Order: sequence, then C-alpha cells, then structure tokens
Amino acid sequence: MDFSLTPEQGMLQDSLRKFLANEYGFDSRRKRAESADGFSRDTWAQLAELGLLGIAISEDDGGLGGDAFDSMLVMESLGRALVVEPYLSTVVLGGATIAAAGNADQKAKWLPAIVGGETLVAFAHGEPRSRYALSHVECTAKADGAGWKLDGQKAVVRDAATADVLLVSARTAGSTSDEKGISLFLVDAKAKGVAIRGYATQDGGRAGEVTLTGVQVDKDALLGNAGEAYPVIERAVDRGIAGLCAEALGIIDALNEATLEYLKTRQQFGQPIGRFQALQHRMVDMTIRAVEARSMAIVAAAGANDSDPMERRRKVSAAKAHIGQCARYVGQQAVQLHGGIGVTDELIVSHWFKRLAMINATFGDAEHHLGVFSDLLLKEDA
Amino acid sequence: MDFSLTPEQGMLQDSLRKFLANEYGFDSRRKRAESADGFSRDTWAQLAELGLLGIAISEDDGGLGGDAFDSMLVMESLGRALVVEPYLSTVVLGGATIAAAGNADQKAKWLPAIVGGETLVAFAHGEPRSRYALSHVECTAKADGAGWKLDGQKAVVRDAATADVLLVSARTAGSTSDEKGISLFLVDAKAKGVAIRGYATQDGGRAGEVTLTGVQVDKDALLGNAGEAYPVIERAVDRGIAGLCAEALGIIDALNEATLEYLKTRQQFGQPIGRFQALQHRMVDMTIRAVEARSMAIVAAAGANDSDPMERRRKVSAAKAHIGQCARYVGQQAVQLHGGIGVTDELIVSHWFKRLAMINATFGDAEHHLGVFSDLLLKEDA
Amino acid sequence: MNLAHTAEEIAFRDDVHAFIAKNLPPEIAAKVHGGKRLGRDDYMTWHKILARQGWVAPGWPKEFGGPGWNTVQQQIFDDECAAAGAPRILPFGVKMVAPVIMRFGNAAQKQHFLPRILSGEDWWCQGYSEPGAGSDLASLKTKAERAGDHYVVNGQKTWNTLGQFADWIFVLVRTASAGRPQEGISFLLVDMKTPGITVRPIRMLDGEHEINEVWFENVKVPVANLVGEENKGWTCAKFLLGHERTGIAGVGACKRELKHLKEIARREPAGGGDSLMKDVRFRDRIAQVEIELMALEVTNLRVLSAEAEGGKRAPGPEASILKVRGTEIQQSLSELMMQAVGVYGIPYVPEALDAEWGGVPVGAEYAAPLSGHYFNMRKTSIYGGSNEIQKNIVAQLSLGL
Amino acid sequence: MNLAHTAEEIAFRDDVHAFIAKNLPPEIAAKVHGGKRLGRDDYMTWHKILARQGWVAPGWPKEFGGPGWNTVQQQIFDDECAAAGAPRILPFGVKMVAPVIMRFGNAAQKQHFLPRILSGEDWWCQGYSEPGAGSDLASLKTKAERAGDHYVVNGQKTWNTLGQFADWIFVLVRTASAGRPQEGISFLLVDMKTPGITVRPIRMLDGEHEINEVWFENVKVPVANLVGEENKGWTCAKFLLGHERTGIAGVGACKRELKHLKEIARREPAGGGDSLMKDVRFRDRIAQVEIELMALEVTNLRVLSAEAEGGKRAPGPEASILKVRGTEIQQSLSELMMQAVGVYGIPYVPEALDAEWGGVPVGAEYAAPLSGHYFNMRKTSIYGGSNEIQKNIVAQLSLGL
Repeated sequence: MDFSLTPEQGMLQDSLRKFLANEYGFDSRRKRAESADGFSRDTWAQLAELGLLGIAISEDDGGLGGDAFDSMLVMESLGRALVVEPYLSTVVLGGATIAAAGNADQKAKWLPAIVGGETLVAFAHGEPRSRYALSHVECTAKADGAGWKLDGQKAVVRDAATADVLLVSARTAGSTSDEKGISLFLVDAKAKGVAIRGYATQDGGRAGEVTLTGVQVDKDALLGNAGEAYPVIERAVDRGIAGLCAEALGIIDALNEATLEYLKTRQQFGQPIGRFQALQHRMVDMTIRAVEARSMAIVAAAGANDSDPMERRRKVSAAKAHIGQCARYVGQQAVQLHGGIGVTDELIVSHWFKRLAMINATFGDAEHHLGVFSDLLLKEDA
Repeated sequence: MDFSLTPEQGMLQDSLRKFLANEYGFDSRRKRAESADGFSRDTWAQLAELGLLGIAISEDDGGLGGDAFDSMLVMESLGRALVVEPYLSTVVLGGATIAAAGNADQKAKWLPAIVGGETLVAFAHGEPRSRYALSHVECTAKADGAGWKLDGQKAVVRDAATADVLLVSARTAGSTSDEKGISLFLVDAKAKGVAIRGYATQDGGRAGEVTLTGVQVDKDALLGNAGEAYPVIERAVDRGIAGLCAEALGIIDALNEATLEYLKTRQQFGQPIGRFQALQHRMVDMTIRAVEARSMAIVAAAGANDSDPMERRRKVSAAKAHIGQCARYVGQQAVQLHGGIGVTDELIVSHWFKRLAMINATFGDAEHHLGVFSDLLLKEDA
Repeated sequence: MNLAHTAEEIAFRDDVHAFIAKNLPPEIAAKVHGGKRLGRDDYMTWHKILARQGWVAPGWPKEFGGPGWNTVQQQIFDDECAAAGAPRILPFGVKMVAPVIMRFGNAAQKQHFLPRILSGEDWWCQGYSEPGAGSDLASLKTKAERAGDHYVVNGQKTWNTLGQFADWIFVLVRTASAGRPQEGISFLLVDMKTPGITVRPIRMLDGEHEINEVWFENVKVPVANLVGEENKGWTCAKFLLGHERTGIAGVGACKRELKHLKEIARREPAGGGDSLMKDVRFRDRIAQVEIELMALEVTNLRVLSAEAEGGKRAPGPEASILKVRGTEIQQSLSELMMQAVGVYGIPYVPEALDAEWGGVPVGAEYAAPLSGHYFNMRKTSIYGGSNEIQKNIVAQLSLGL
Repeated sequence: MNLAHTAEEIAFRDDVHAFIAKNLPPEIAAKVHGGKRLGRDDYMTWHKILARQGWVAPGWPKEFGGPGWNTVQQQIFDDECAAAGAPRILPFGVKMVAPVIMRFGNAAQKQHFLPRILSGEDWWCQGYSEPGAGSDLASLKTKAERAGDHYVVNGQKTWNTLGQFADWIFVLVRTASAGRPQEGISFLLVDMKTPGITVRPIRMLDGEHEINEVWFENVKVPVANLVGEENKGWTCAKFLLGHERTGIAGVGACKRELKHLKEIARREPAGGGDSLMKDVRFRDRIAQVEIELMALEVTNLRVLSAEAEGGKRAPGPEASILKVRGTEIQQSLSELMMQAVGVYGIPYVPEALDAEWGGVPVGAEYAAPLSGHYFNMRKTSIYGGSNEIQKNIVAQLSLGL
C-alpha cells in the first residue's frame, strides 16, 4: 500500500499544473470552447509536447507506459481547469483501447499519430435506446466481401465532429442485449455513409449523433476478434470512468477551495458569512466529501488496473456511485453558498457544477452504478 | 376540505389530554409497564369510562360511531404519553374489525364487552416468515366437523398474553402467498392448543409468539366468509397503520417540544446550546418534519376512511413511509441534541425514540411502504 | 376533519377548469408543457385573458378588483392553472408592488397604478437586490437624493427578473445614512423609460437571459412616486417580502412536473428493453418525491385553510417552511427529469427551446430543456430569501431560539 | 501509488491472523459475533493473551513495551482482531491514561503504572465528564483541595464506562477557580478502592449497564498521584482526547458488522419466498453502506499512511472526519440489521444476551441483540466529542473558519 507519488508522477503533475495555470485561465477556456472546433489545436499540440497524450500507451508503442494512477493525476488537473480538449476521448478511451486490443499493424498505424497529437479519436458506443447498458448494441456490422458494412446510430458521442477516427461498436452476432457478438471497428470519420450531427454540450464541450448508413470498412478495421469486443468495451469504459472520477475530484477540490474563499470574504450582516455555524458545518460536509472522493478516485484507478473482472467491476462502480454522490452534494452546495452569483454564467463555479452533472450522466450515473454494485452482492459467497 | 375539529372532537381531545396529564406521568407509566400484565386494568377501565373504547364502533353497536379522524386524535394523545394499555390491539384492530366483518351475533357477543372494557383482543396475523407481506399466511384452518381446526404460528402478536380473544388469520384454501383463501377466526385465548409465549417489547409494551396446535373452534368463530378475509385484514391493518401514524405524530411533537426546551435551557460554552446556528437549523428541520408528519397523519386517516381500495393503499402507504422517515429523523436528532442523557433509560426521550423505531417495524417499515407506493405507480394510467 | 374538497370547492374547481380549458391558447400551454421559452406576449396574452375575467389577481380585495376568493379557492385556481400549462402570472406587479401600494400608497397612487396592473397595461419588475447585499437586503447602497420635487437616484440593482420587458420598476433606495441600515430606506416607483436607466442582461448558468442588472445614473423620480413615508421604506420592504413567500410552495407547478416526469419515465428505455418506469430503482425515486409532494400539498392546504378561517395573511414561519420544502421538491423533480434522459441530458441545443424552431430534436423531443431546467432551479433555494435565511426565520420567530 | 498491500504487509497480516486464529478462545469470539454480553473475564482473558505476546498496546513505543508497529500495521492488527470477533482492548488504560503518563508522568508513575496496564493487572476507567459539562468539558466542577500530601476530592463524574470492574480511575479535577475554565484543572490517578468512592450504574436506553456515575466524597488522593503540574491538567486532557479519537473510525468492526448484516439478509425472508438479500430495495441499502465503508477504509489508510511516513500522531481534522463518518456508518449498519429482522426487532429478551442462557430464542438466534445494538449505537455520535464538536474542530483547525 502506497499513496505517495513517484518522482516521475510528481514531475508530471507539476508540469501539467504549471502549464494549465499559465495557459488555461477561465476566459481563455471560454474562448477555446466557443471556437469552431470547440477546443484549441494549439493546446492539443502543447499537451502532446508535454507527453501527456502517451500516458496510457506502453513505451513499446511510443507512449509513456503509465498506469491508471498516472491518468488519474492528469485527469484531476484537467478537471480543475475544465479542459475542453478531447483528452478522455482520444487518449483514455481511444488510444488505450487500440493499444489494448489492436494488432501490431493497427497499433503501428494509429498509436504514434495519437501520441503525437495528429489523430483524434471518438468513442462511439452508446446508442439512443441503450441508456447505460453496455451490452445493448443495436448497430449492426455485416460481413461484406473482404470487409464489413455498418448500420446504426450512436448517441451523444463525445468529440465526434472533430474526430479523425471513430471507435464504433456494432453487433456481428446475437441479439440486442447479448454480451457475445459485439465487435469494435475503427471507422474513418470521413468515410462514406458516416453522418455526424455535432452540437455543443451543457458543460461547454462538444458531442454529436453519429449515423452509420451502409458504411463500408476493410477487414483491418476490426479491432480484436469479431464478436468478442464486450470485455474490451467494458475495460475501456472502466478506464473512462476512472478518468471521469479523477476529473470530478479535481472539480470538487476546486469548488471547495472557491467556496471556502468566498465564505471567508463575502460579508453579510456585518461579518464574513463563514462565521455562521450552519455554513461552517456545510463546508465541513463538503470537505468530508472531497476527502472521500479522493479515496474513491484512487479506488477507481486501482479498479481500472485490476485484472480480475469482478474486482474491477466492484471498485469502478463503487467509485462512480460514490463520487457521483459527492459531486452532487458539493456541486449543489457550492452554488448554494455562492448565492446569486453562483447561478450566473459569469463565474466558473456554475461551469464546474455543470461539468459535474454531465460527468454523472456519462457511462452511468451514481444510481446506475450503485445498482450494479448492489447486484454484484448476489454473486458473493454466502 | 376541513381541518378543524368538531366540538365533539375538541371535547374528546381535551378530556383525554387532561386524563393523561393527571394520571399518566412517565414514572407512573413505567410502573404500569413493569407490572405483571404490562399495563393497568384500572386505567383500562377509566379509558372505557371516558368512552374511548367505543370510538371505532358504530352507535348501533354500542360505540361512539367515530371515524379514522377520531381515532387519530386519540392515538396522538396516547402516543405522547406512551400509553401501554392495549388500545391499538383491542379497539383499532380488534373492535373495529369485528364491527366491520362480524355478523349480528358476533357483534352482539363481542362489541359491548370490548366497549365496556371487559374483553381484550389481540390481532394475530403476521407470521415468522411473512415479513410484511399481508397475503403470506402459512397457518391453516381445516374444516372439522361443524367447525374448524387451526394449526400454525403467529409472530410478535402485540398484547397476546393478556388478550381474551385472538383474531387469527388462517388459510382455508390456496397456497402461501395467495390473497384468496385466507379466513379470520375469533379464537379464545384459553382454548386448548393455544400456546402463547409472552415477552416484553423494546418499547415497554408486551407481545408474544402464538402457536396453534390442532385448535378446535366452532363455526361461529369464523369472521366473515371463508377464504375472503384478505380485504378485511388489509383494511384492519390500514386502520392500524393510520393509528400508528397518529401515535408517531404525538411522539414526534413531544420529542420536538422536549428538545426545544432543552436547547433553550442547556448551557454549554457559556450560552444556551440553542444559540448555535447549526443546532437551530437542525431544530427547524425537525419542526418541518413534525409539520409534515401531521399532514401525513391526516392523509393516513383519510386513507383509512377511503372506500376506494387503490386510493386507500396509496394514502396509507404514503403516510406510513413518510412518517417513518420523519420519525427516524426526529427520533435520532432528539437523542443527539440531548447528548449523553438522551441515551439513558432515565429520560422519557429515549423511550419515545424507541417507540418510534418499533412503530416503524410494525405493519411495514418506511422502506416497505415506499416500495408499495412505488409499485402502485405501475398501475397508473399513462 | 375532512381532507376531501367540499361540494362548493369541487364546483369552483370545475368552473375554473372549464374556463381555462376554453381560454388558454393551446400554443402557449404547449410551450409551458414542453419547457420552451416564453416571450412577453405569451405572458401578456394570458394576463389579459384573466384580467377580462376578473381573475388575474386572486389575492386582491374585491374593492381593488379581486375576485373575492378565499385562500383555498386561490390555491385551487393556482393548481388548475399550473396543471393546464398556463404561464405564471408574474408576481412583480400583482403580488409584490400592488399590495404595497394598497397598504402604504396614497389615493392617487392607488387610483393610477392598481387598474393598470390589473389590466396588464404596466409590466412591473423589481429593484430590491444589490450586488453586495444578497440576503442582507438592508445593506443596500443605491442612493436617492432629494432635489426639489424629484429624487435623483444613483446605483445598481441586480437579480432583476424580466426587466427587459418592463414599464415600471419598484426600487428600494437609501435616502438617509444615519442610524441602523434598516432606517433611511425609501420605496420608490420608477418609470423604466426615465433617462439614466440601463438594463444589462445577466447570462445565467443555463445560458438563458431572464435576469438583469439595472443601473441608475442620475435618474429623476418625482417625489409623488414615493410610497409611504421617506426613510420608512423598510416597512414596505418587509411587508412585500411577506407576500412574496405565499404561493412559493408551487404545489401546482410541482404536480405538473411530476406528471411530466412520469411521462418521460414511461417513454425512456431502461436499457434492457423495459421502460425506465419499470426500473424499481428509478421508480422508487419518483415515489419518494411524489410522497413528499403529497405532504407539501396537505401542509399547504392546512396553512391556507387556517388563513381562510382566521382571515390571516402571509404567516411567517409557515411560509418559510413551504418555501424550503417547495424548492427542495422542485429541485428534486428537475434533477430526476434530467437523469431520466440519461446521456440526452448532455447536449446543449438552445434553439430547441424556441417553439418556432423547426429542427429535429437531439434525442426525444422533451429532452432539450431538462438539464437547463435543473441548472436553473438551483436559484429557487437562493432567491426570495435563501433557504438558510428561511430557517433562521423559523428558528427565531417560531421556535424562539 | 498502489492500493494493494505490500508483500511485507501481507506477511504481517498472515502472522497476526494465524496468531488470533490459534489463541482467541472460540467462546469469546462467539459472544462478539452473536452480540452477547461480555464480562470482565472475557475482556481480561483476551487482554492477557495479547499481553503475553507483546501485542496488547500496538501504539506504544517499544521502550514501554509496544511491538514497534507502524500505523498501517496497527490498522491491519485492528482489522484482523475485529474480523475474528476479538473483544476490543478497552482504551481507558492502554490508549488513554498510558499515553498521558508516558508524556506527562514522572519516572515513578511510569515505572509503577505502565507495566500494570500492559499486563492487565490494573483495570482503568475514566473520570472526565460531569453531568453539567457535556461537550464543554472545561466547565467541570469536581474539586480537589490540597491537604498536606493529599488532595481531598469531592464531586461527581458521569459517562464512566465499565467502572464497576475498575481498579483505577483517572480524574480531571478543579484545583483552582480563578482565570479561564481551562486553567486550574489537574489530572489525578485514583485508586478505586479509596474510601468515599461510590459507583452507581446508569441504565442505558438499551436496558444494559455499561455506564456509571462515580461519586467522590472526601476521597483522599496522594499528591504523588498528580500527573504533570497542578493546574496544568488541561494540557493532559487535550492530549488524551487527541489520542482517544484515533482508531475511532472502527473500520474493522464495521466490516465485521457488514458481514453479519449480509448473513442476516441472506437468511431473512423477504415475504414472498425469496431472501431479503434478493430484495433489490434492501440490497441497495447494504450496497450504499458498503460503498461508504470502502471510502472510509481507504481514507483511513491514507491518513495512517501519511502518519506512518511522516511519523505524525493523532492528526486533528483527519481524526475528526474519521470519527464522524465512522460513527455514521456504524449507526447505518446497526439500523439495517434491526430492520432486516422486521417485527423480530420488537421483542425485548435481555436474557438472550447472556451466552450461558439456554432458552429458545424469539425469532432467529441472531435477532435478540439487534434493536438494543441500534439504540446503543446512538451514543457513538455523542461521545468522544460529539459529531457537532468534531465539525467545529474541522471548521476551525482545518478550514480556518
């Protein structure tokens, strides 16, 4: 058991924090979010230079060979700064999944370009009627000549419109909710039959509805074996969840710092409002949530690293559920304690709050994962 | 819509409150609870004199012809004083059920004796494996000559050991969880084959495990039609729940009064602890619960009066769930705010707290009734 | 005791129901039900329909044009309006400034302003809060200096709702600075067309423009527009705030939203093929909030009933309790609706809030407003006296702590 | 970063586990698992077993006979003991008075008392709280007046745990009344056999006798039994309270209770034939508390880990957070266990808490202690500095509010 950072992790964290503190103020973030792409390609290039795009990729494949704890450090800092660049999509979900499931050719083709910042990936798995059920895949891929033909719709695909390549799940066998029979494909975002309706998201990011209409892909577009992608998807999503937990942690800490500062400076009835015991205890409750959220972000990272699928499921779902609850409390109370200005667009507080709400909605909300965890109890030995 | 009391209700409430204030102090209550019977037969006779034992029985049958709102007033006052006499068992569950389902002979035989205070009734329905499922009846009654033979076990029957007559549910047809096929019998507590293991309860009352082994009863022991007792039992239990909701309300109000008084008088750090804002807001939250608990006790009473079974179910379950939640909060916080002396046996506070916990466990706890209410949503028209 | 409505109350409800069914324009109701943006005309159209019927100001005494309803009837009317999807009657004229004018205004003010509020000729907005003041309203700084038969007003107000449409604003100003902060405050009525007034939008967290800052730069206000005595405006302010809280339980709107939530839950997938309503976990959360709403509704009726009997108005602690619980329930409902649509709470498609927009919705047609609604509802526990302030009020006034 | 135990930690855990498995008397473990009453002998038997092994005081420095474990090892030891159903080592000697003697006592006191605490020869109890004091400990009134080489102690202490078995009591007394309440307090060690001491049981809400009042009537205490300086006892008191909070998260005990809760839920009926564990509603509540316990456990490990590295002891705000959350989780678990048995939480059968009782249980054999346990656990958020006081500490010390 060891909760300390390695010297490399410390350096990584320092350099990223410094970079964000200098380059990624709230106003500048707003400009990036409002730009045509919804993020800055310059910033992306700088993240590549810092080596961050290779965190989750082994050194053999040109990355840094980091583990889920390294990703945690990065995501935590990105959360605090509300970074809109497609880090989760391209690196945590995209790159790491290709690295884990791709063959040598696929890795050679895609990973250096991802690590170098030239290629952006979007993870196109969820569908309009799947809610949070990972095995619910209606999208189909039919063998077609030497390749496959894909049809279907993917819902709220993060960073879809700017992606160069889509990681698309489609059913090659079985029926709608079977775990067997799902396959993953690397689909060129510009391929014929791919239609992406992009839009902004509530948290200042971008996403899109992806429609696939008779999209033809070669056989080397198949990632891993046909029909066996479910565990790959589950691991990818769990990595994504661990990343989101860390991102939420960064935001929770940032909200608490801002709120504590506000309690100390905001005057009402002739004194700082932080003198009121009811607000003090609220702030303590928020602090307890932050302390526990950090513990559970560590649990999520440990879970994402865990090779035992049952233990991974337990840890990752526990963390997503718990951090979702913490985030809800801290987000709502931070807004509440800020009063009127807490509900304006002007202050970063409301943006942190909104991002937390959207993190909750991504890959299963707190209630969904509490349910997953609960159902696992049935599998425990008596 | 009318929330005011009739003059008769006002008089009833006044006389009962006066009686309890004079006769039913906490020490005197303790003596009653610790006596051989677990209550005072003198007090019971006095309640009969006040006319309270006929509240739920029509004037034709020798009662006062009151409705669930009248019962609510009585139970609220009994709750505040932590009355241990078997009012709920004999009057609300026993008398009212015989009045509702009995034939002329049965009513003539039992009701005057109940109203007069001579006969005590226990409601023996729940079983060791039924939890809160009303239709779960394993106890059997087989036609035997001109009468019936009863076998089975009844769990935690309130006031069983002092009852003269038991209202026993038993299955005359169908299988364990069927609503059809359940019958109700009036069984002499002294009948051969009836074994009652009496014990004290956590809240200072009495209950017992009732075992029926080949108990022979005449055919006039059957209350209502054979196999059709389920709706009778459900109504009886709903009356019981409405009574318990009112009892809980009386306790909630009493706890809040005691706690508020304590906050005003208890000195810590040189001032009354009620000056601390965190405790003030807690007290407000408890007050809000009390206000809402009163509203829901009214809903419970209205539900118990309601002739539409679906609407009755909705109202009664909503009230039991909500008041259970309010009672939990108020009970726990009243103890907490009293500090050390709140967890001693000496102060009535802990006894109120314990009675609330036991009310919650009776006829389905808050979570059970939330579930019942929730499942009813499936029956709503879209 | 009887929880059911009386025959008279049922007859009243049926009348109200029939009138609304006949007169509320369906395109406006559709906007309300669908969570679309409402414009000035939507509010005004409905205001004028009710005004013609004499129902626009249910709480007003008959002498000023009220319908003479008791509080229970008013609640029935509110519930019916909300259920039907009527826009709310904005409170700034009818429920806020009008009672102040009735109570503290002079004859001329009553004669001039009250009929125009009733008819909808004047749209009112409020000038209470200031950037530095928040819950500590009395610390306001906007100044009015007497200059002959005018005051000259300078300062800044904030959290002004829909002032971009307003004809008039009522303003709390400081006319003297000695003594306690509560002393030296005056209550002025100001024509929004007066030179020197600037309305600047505040973009809220849901991206919408409903709230403004209002700046006053040497704004000349006739002394005739002073309500009550100079320096005694705090009395008016407190009186107004007492009124503001009644009706804030929002039972009718909550019931409409609960119904909408259930419709969404019946239509949304749970992931395995069943509807979300069939998911016991989600359904239990609906059940919980429905039960809480039952408790709020009956509590509200009990308070109103006591008022109807006793002729009391605007009780203090009861109103605070209704406000706290009403806002908590509104917030729960909005959160559940957002969560019900899962990932379709994520897209931000503001054009879909425009009823005239002809585009294809992202996800189900009800999804677009839900997250913004959740965000926006956070304000309810802050405004009108934050819920913390309400608890202070109950602790002090009702519990004597 | 690594959440898993190191190989060394695993080896340590295996050693501890094996020792406990071999040495903990099964009849004592059965009492703990079954929620039965523990007597003086049960505590003492286990104390002496650990004492012989040198493990009875894991937190003590080696020089005084501690095993020299770091905080992570201590936690592993605690967890293993709790999981196995070992009685807790009562804190009054080992964790409370001993650290005070080590820090503030003179050589003679150290030499005399510490070995006897280790060996179990002296059973200690505490004399801190007074009826009027509560969280405001410094307002204590018990007086000690100097008379030659003795103090004469008069007054009353309360919330004394298991003093009916004790040989010694440590007492905070007032030796001067000028100045702030914190000044003029002294810390005395008192032989329970001294004439003038009366121990009176306080019956608790669960009907059990664990707590006492202790009355002092002209009790003569040698001045040699003063720890530290006269009138400087508040320093000892605060130091002791800092120690009292460590370990209070109670992760090991919570894990044992969670396991017990699950066993109960698997065996109780849900009403339709299935087990309660199959009831999604009840199971979700178990899941919720299990997740909270995971968060507490990792938080506890993080705090211990930081201490093990930094050599720090008894951190203030972290200990408060662990105390608040630990007690909340213990309370949730006890409530769920009570609710799991439904109506069988209602019978009060105190004789069933006696392991020697041969009667037939009412309901399942695990049912009898559950409601009493729930009632009793309410104390945990009150004692050792109420949870409200803990939040004040965090607000002040950690947040600077």
